[in-house]
Amino acid sequence: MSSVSLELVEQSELAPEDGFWVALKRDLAIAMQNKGELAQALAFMAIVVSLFPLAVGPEAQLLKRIAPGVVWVAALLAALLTLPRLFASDYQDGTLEQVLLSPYPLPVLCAGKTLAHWLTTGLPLAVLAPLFGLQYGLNGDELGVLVASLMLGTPVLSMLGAIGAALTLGVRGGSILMALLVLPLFVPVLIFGAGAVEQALSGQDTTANLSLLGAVMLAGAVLTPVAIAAALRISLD
Amino acid sequence: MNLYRYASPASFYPLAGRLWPVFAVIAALLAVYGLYEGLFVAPTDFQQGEVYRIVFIHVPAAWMGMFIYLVMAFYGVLALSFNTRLSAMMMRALAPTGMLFTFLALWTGALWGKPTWGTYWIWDGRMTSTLVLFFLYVGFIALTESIDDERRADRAGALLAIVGSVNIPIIYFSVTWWNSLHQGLTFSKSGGSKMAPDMVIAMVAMVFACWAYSIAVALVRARAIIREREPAHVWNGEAA
Amino acid sequence: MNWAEFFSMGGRGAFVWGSFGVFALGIALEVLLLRMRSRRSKEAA
Amino acid sequence: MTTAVQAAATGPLRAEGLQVTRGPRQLFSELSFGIDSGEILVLRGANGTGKTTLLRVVAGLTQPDQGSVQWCGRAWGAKDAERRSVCLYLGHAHALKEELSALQNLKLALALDGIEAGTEACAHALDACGLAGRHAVQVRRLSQGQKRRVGLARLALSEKPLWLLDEPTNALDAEGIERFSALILGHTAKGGIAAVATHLPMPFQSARELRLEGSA
Repeated sequence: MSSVSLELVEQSELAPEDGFWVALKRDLAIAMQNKGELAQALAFMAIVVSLFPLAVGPEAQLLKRIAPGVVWVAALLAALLTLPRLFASDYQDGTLEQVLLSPYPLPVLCAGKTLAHWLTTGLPLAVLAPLFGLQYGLNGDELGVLVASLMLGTPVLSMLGAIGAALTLGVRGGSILMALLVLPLFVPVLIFGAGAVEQALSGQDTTANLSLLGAVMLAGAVLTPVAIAAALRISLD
Repeated sequence: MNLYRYASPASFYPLAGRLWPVFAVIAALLAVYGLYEGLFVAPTDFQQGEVYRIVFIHVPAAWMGMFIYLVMAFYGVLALSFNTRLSAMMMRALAPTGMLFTFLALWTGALWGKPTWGTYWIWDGRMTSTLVLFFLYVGFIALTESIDDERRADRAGALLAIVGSVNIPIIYFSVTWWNSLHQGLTFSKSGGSKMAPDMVIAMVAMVFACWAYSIAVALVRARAIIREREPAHVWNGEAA
Repeated sequence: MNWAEFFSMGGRGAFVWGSFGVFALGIALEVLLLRMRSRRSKEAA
Repeated sequence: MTTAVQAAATGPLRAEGLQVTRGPRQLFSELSFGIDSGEILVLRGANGTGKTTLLRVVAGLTQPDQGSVQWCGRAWGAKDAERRSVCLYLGHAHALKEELSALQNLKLALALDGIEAGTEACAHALDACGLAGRHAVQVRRLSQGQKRRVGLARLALSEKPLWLLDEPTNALDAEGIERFSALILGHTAKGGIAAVATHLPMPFQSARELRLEGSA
């Protein structure tokens, strides 16, 4: 059997975790090119949060009570809106296939892409949340718990959302369908996240909720990349 | 290298054809017996009077809704790991029935809640989890119906069912945790211990009636799926 | 066996029969839709 | 059904009994072929006869219903890492990010392949493919032909032995096709293998053909 004279490329044994940084840098470089989308997610959240006082009235006591729920649901919807950006443009221009064909393990690449998505959506939302909190009369440490809960919770929105985004690639009516798939999965994050802030309002200890949120995030960080990779392989079959 | 050679649609089709009437008859008999026990024989509840009899369809429906979703996830694992078409067809055959039972659990729960606790909708752990489970079903059916390519639809549905089933315990825990934070009032609907023997008999009969019914419907729907997907010679052999 | 009393279900008849009725309706609807789907899939071949 | 070319060559790449169905249609079944090292196999056939699907099956993107793809005698599994370090698949789409420059795209593509290509190496490759002076411009402003040439630059820098190319020459002008021909012949001269799906005439002669009729 004639052997391949071009000896099989012994790629310097590829360190799988390098794939994480390759995917992360790639997506951040792409995201830097369209900062507009980043600002849109923040603007969307600001608008949604500002709508509620118009709907329920400016009465301070009431606004403070509903603040956790409003800010958290707005963050959820903002994250949902940015999820298509994870794979849709790569799917259209054919680069997603190249990601699937990379020698790096696909789950590691998916983890990198998901982190890049969180850095450009979830993180800014969490960092700017105090602005929205002030609108609702939250004070110092309550805002601290709000930011902490969003920092722990929004990564899970990106992870679970990535599974939905991957499953609905190229499907007609994809974005509504994706929301239908992932919103039920967001319920625990919403409960623990908004619950933590609510406990802060009533002066109760918030470590239980925040630690549960952290546990869900860690579980997600370990399990979702495999599911995202499987979903991508199914969609691009 | 199909491990499940005998579980090919061609050999499953006639088998299902013979089996489903058996389960249908079992379901009908058990249902009649269960309803008779539940509506006529079981004593009146000293607290809730007659309206508690709704439990004989509410609890089986809720259990079936949950159980069928887990069976779908099980078939999903088979479909993805062994690439067998039949397990994907069974998974999709079960989904509508599971959704129906989950809806009926919500409906009967609401009609039971009104006279007993004064409101149609009770934000307690079980009912809220059942509502989220209903959305999981809607998501599954919406996803599998909107993907044209059958194979991708099956495998996408399988993955969603698996991810969903992993999340069910987390959702159930978080909702009951949330409920305990807010009202601290948990309703124990079917307090097993204080149920009179006749009540238990009625409940068990209705649960098995729902099982038999689900199996019969799933077999018939699986046969319909096979007819829709497989070329005619696969299923046209036996007398229609 | 007093049927009138039975159907009133201690005054809660609306709720009890509302539940059992919709349950039966749901099952009947599913069986009906399934028969239609079976017939359609047989003819379409 | 389809021509089953029992290729005598026992080269490193062998496909055995491949079958793919798309919905009711069976694209091909019992399809076997082999490509010898240093050889190019051209896949011909009308649109929709499964040329692209066959390339995707070899690359591992699409799972066949039946059959296997073997490399050096060992059958590739569904998620085989070796397959992804051996195959270079370029599909219809340009696989370029419109908002990035040609240089950035080339670097990202090679990084995904695990190749740390320096800027000058990439710049040199782009020049060699006739993109001198267009390195830093956003790909969105390049012409179709120029976008295809960025793909050629990727071929030039790739070290993968198995090329799977889908319509590599469309949108290329005569000069571009000339560069492509030089690249692919250089690849096979080093013992590399290529499978090219196209219905355009190919600028090289020494290639075997596999014609896909497609089902009735």
